[in-house]
Amino acid sequence: EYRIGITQNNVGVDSYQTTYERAFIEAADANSDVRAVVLDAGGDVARQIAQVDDLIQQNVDAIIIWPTNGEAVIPAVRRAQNAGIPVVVTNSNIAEQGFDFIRSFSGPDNVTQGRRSAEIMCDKFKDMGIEDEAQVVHITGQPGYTTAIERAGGFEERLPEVCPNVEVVDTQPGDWNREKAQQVMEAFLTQYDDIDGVYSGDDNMGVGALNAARAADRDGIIFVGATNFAVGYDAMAAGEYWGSIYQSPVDDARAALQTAIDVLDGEDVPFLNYFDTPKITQDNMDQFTKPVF
Amino acid sequence: MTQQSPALRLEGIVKTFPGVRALDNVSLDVLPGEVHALMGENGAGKSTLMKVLGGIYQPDEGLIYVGDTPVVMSNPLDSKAKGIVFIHQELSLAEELSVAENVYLGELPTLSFGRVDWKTLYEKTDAILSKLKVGFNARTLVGDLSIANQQMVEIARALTVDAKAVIFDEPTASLTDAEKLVLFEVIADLKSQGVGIVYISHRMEEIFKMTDRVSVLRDGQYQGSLLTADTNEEQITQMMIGRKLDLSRAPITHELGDIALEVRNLSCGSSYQNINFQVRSGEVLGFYGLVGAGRTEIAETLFGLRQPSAGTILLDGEQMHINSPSAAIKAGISLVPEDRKTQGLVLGMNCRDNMTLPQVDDMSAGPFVSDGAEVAVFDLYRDRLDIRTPGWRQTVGNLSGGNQQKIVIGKWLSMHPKVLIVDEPTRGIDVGSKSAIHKLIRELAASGYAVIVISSEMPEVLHVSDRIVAMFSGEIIRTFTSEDVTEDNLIQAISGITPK
Amino acid sequence: MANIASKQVLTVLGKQGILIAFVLFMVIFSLANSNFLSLDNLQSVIRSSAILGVMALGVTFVVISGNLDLSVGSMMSFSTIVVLDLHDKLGPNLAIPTMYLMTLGLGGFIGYLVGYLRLNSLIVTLGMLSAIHGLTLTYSGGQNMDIADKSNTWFGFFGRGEIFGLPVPIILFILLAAFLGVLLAKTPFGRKVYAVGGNPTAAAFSGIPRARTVFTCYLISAFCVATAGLIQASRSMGSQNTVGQGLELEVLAAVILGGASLLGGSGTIFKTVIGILILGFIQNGLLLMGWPFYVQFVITWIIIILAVWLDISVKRGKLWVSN
Amino acid sequence: MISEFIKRNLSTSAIWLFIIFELLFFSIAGHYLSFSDGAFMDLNNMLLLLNQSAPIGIIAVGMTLIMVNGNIDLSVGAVFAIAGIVMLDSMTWPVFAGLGDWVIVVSWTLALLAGALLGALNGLIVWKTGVDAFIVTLGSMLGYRGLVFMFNGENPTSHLNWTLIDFAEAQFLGFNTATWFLAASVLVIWLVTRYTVHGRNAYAIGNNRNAAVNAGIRVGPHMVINFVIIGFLAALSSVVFYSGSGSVNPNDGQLYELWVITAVVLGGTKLAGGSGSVIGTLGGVIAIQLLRKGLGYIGADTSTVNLVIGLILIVVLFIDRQLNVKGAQELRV
Ligand SMILES: Nc1ncnc2c1ncn2[C@@H]1O[C@H](COP(=O)(O)OP(=O)(O)OP(=O)(O)O)[C@@H](O)[C@H]1O
Ligand SMILES: Nc1ncnc2c1ncn2[C@@H]1O[C@H](COP(=O)(O)OP(=O)(O)OP(=O)(O)O)[C@@H](O)[C@H]1O
Ligand SMILES: [Mg+2]
Ligand SMILES: [Mg+2]
Repeated sequence: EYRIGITQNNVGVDSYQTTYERAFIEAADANSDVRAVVLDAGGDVARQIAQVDDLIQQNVDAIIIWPTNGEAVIPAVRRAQNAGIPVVVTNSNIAEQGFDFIRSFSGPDNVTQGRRSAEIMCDKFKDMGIEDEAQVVHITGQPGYTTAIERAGGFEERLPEVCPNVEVVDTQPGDWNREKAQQVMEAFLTQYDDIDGVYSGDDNMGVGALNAARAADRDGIIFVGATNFAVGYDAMAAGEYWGSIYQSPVDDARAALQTAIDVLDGEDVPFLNYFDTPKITQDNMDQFTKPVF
Repeated sequence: MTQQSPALRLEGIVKTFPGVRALDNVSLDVLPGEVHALMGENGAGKSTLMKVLGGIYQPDEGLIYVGDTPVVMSNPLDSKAKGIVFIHQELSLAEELSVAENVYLGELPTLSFGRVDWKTLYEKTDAILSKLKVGFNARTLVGDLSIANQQMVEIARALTVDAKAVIFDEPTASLTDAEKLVLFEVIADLKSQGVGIVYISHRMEEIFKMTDRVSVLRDGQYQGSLLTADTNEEQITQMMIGRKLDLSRAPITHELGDIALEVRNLSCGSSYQNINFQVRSGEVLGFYGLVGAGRTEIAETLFGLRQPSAGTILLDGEQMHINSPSAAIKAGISLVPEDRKTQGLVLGMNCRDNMTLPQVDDMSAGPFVSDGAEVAVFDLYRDRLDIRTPGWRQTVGNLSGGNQQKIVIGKWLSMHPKVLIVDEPTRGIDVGSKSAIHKLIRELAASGYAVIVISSEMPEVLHVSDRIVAMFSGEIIRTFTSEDVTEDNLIQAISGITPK
Repeated sequence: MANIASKQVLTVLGKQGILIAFVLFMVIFSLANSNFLSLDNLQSVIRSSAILGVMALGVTFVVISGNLDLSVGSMMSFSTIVVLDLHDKLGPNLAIPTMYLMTLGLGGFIGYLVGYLRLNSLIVTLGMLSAIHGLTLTYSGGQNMDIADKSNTWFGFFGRGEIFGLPVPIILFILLAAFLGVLLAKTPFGRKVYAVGGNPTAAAFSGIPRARTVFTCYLISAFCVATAGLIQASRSMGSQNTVGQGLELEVLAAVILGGASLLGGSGTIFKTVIGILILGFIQNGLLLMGWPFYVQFVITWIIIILAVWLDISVKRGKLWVSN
Repeated sequence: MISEFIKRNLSTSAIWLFIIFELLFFSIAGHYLSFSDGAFMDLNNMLLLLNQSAPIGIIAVGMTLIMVNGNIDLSVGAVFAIAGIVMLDSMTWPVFAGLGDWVIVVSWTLALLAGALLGALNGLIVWKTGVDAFIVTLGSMLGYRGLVFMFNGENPTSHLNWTLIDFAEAQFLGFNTATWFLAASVLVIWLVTRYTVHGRNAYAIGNNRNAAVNAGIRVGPHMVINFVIIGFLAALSSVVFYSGSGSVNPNDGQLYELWVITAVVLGGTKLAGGSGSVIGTLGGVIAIQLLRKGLGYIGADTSTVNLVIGLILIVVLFIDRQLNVKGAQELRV
């Protein structure tokens, strides 16, 4: 029997993390060989480090960590390794200096996600024939979080490669928060008379931006997000939202647990154990079930 | 007294506050070894003048001389450094600190690295305290002391430095007779060392007992100085208020009514035990005793602020359960509390709103407070009690101490209670108003109120009461009638000397 | 005397200091950005300020009564989530009153603790900030809440509707401000709030029920929070569990900016409204100038201190404190 | 003397009772609920507890002094972040390239200096403008956070120096580095509050500011000193913590001010000022950390943790109130 401890980033802050936690507990309960200690750092690095130390102290068999900060947890992860406890990172990777101390990363490839979002947007602009003059605004996730940084980085890097004439006119954080994103978008709309596309770090913020545009009667804006939420899926079905990246927290959680079990079983686990996060747009959405969160 | 140069001289001091000319060209001098009384009605400007001396206020015009040199008192420390010690009218203590720390506040003796020299501190303080004959030591927390003892701590501060002049601003307002005697010894001692003393008080007997010279202020203006030996109460009073004062006691011309309030076997923890008394409507019942005797606690119990542990309270013969002030008010009891600043007033509010606070619910026109009704009440009691304020909009915290007290009295009189309890009603009140308040108390009784007067001033209780309850250590020792009471047997009763 | 003239200028400045500061910002921002004074933008600022503003009205009562309320942010999340959830289960007619009752229940609980049990309000409301967040998560299971059919309900009226061209949130804000402003300034209850905040002991000695007054202030605060939650929910028709997170400090900043003293006993509804508008316009103005959000932090800092400083230095008649 | 010490510091608040209760509760509940092999009251676990209490604890010690003085500091979380950035970033500055690992000393000094300066700025504003500390620091909580973001946008500032991390993880006499710093802070500030003129004057000012002014105490400089001290301690907490983690998120330290204040108040310090002790504060810090740790230990989920922590705060406050009621005959105001 394996005792596996997990310390998550900030459960309850959005549906993704909540669904992840629930899926993780379900998966652990379903597996009679596993007992899980489930902790949540509430977004606070210090608390997460304390939790890793607690897990080491409790002498669990493996630790799964969803880092609040990809660098700050490295020393704690090293302590786990020194104590002989294998560490698996989930969802959002730690920085490279820490790679020596973990067994595997299991999660989405956020840089690729950002790049894919750029491609979705560019393709749509090309369809519309505005790829040479389109202006885009960018709403990022919570400042400082690896996922936000990686997605933003991927997007901003890829967009000029595929659509060199599209201009990103402004970037503001929406903190993964729908209401905040709505406010940011309201200001964008006042400030810029011509906005052709909006890229949001996730659909939750994307829908907030959509609400703002709708309230201001600004049609024809192409909304692209990431982490397809149920609201985003619905908006897509309604033809108001163009595309996103399909990423299932259930897959994410299961993959993390499985990776940990595989490591404990001594199996050969790829170091970067990405699960697939495909593009989803109005064109192909019927191939995907509606997200549960 | 030989002719010497003054220890302290004020020349042409002017100080204005918004709407008030508190000091209008005041000049004054204090000789070394002299006790100089400063008198005047409430709001005459006495405290303000002293605060100018103490560096708390800067004068708008005028000069201060210490010895022969003109000086500027830019702050309290500055003033202290120039040899002026200031005992404030309102207590100015840090309650969570020890007595010693308070006595040497701002001047703690130090060792290296800014450490406090506790040993010296306690030794020096205990030396001072033993001079004052108080029942507590240097390590006692000030917060654990009674108001009177806290006042003694203030007084102890006067003895910490070699002062050229010491200002006492109503030091006896909350002292009992025994403590007053100690204070007078202290003052005599200072005097013999050649210190000039400014002594502010509203109590005539102290003025004549203690002081060498009297200066009078009226409405911020200097009225002149007289040698105490050459003057009398009447003359001073006339200078203060500009007219003659009738100090005779209103005789009992009215019949006493039924028993309005009766207390049976009332006890409250360790504060007081087994208290029995009755007050008839039309009667003034005085409560006299040493500080800590438990009089205030009885008043607070009657007003619903304390839960008695046993006993019954009857109003008009009916047993009452008074468990909150609003219940007491409903039942017709009013309490003028002992400490106006913390218990009586919302200092940041204006005069009118303070006065009508307990009846604000009844002052409404529809859902709103009626401005007119409130102003009417305020005007009525301002005139009746002669409250000096630029107008009802003035913030109460800006009034002089005595006028603040009058606002509190007005607040409770305007409730037209059946039973009026006044706890130290004239603390800090000038002679004119004091006699007005005493008259008022008599009149209220005559018009059918039952009045309980708690006071630590013997002349006051003797003057206003029909009967006097003497308390000692939480118990009633004896109840005197105005016929059988004398100063001597009253003092004996409250010091626990006479057996029951 | 020149001295007196300058004193008078200072007095006028002090009485209207906050207002003058407000006008100054408006001028600067409108010079800097031509869109700033557009009707659309003004409406959008007031509309987004409305939610914060409605909460600030209630908090003003609590602050004047001498207490703090740090739980309004997480309580607002609670109201929003609850009304959204109940909307689909009970329909809007029942959902709205039920949500109000539940929120008032929370406010009543806090009011009981602070008023009747006399526990320290800072810690109680801090505790409730955390506890209500937990409650919300339990209630929603941590999931976002969305109204399933957004187009077939009149629920959007409170957040998106308009009456005579005026957005409903603005109307609600104005109505509530007027009502509470009168309640505070003109009624016996208002007087008691000031008395209890100014000197609780003296208030008790005057027969004023401190506990009940404080309790009522928290109920008022909860009512305002529920209204804010309603506007929020109606506006977005869907929400996260953390929608109100962090708003407590913004609300407090606005109330303070309006000149209410944290010691209790002073402040007015009108000034709080000005405080809210200043914050709203600063945020919006800087956003329009394209400055990153964190510059706004720094500027808010400077403005809060300058505004309060101006206010009190006029009251004491000089700029600097010496000792 | 000893009994006086106990009376002053221990019996004044419910916090020590509560800590004992927590220990018993989690030990027993953990026996049935926990998946752990180790006992909760294991010595190593308790040592770890102290270590984990350090970040909040060191700041709370400073906050005690500030609150005794009658002020409050809401900007400590932001100062915490700034000091971390100064320390980690300055280690990479080319000027210090030749220093080898000695750069650690320089960086620590710079970070502590930065903290003290930010504290001084708060203190000077509070003093000179006379604006209430709550308002001043509510403002600088925002302003300083803005500075954090200005430094590196929204990106974390990171630098891993293994010598530094080894130092942070080191143990001496069984205690971790962070624990030692916590203990030292408690001791020093305790001495300051009990035995120095500055400390006693801080109490006097918090107790009755008017009295202090009337006695000629210069209130302003004392306040500034205390703000410098808390700035310094917030920075100290930061350097100790980031030495062991190596990366600052621009959002780090948010809400610390509230947890710190909670710990201080639970430890018996009056919000109104004038009374309190760092020993009580230490109790408050430990109680909160113990609660978090214990709830994790018995497997409570996120919503429960939030709910319970919030309610427990209130319960402790309630018990504390009950213990301090003088009896039914107390004046009812
Ligand atoms: N800070 C202030 N602001 C405005 N007015 C003030 C202030 N301090 C005192 N005054 C006014 O100045 C006048 C003189 O007050 P002061 O306290 O000196 O009187 P006093 O002679 O000491 O009276 P009492 O015997 O009642 O203590 C009063 O009218 C008072 O209202
Ligand atoms: N020397 C003392 N040391 C400690 N506590 C005291 C002392 N004297 C009185 N107290 C307390 O102070 C409280 C108030 O007593 P207080 O002096 O008001 O009684 P009192 O009989 O009303 O006297 P007075 O009205 O003249 O002040 C009481 O609870 C008493 O226990
Ligand atoms: Mg006076
Ligand atoms: Mg008394």
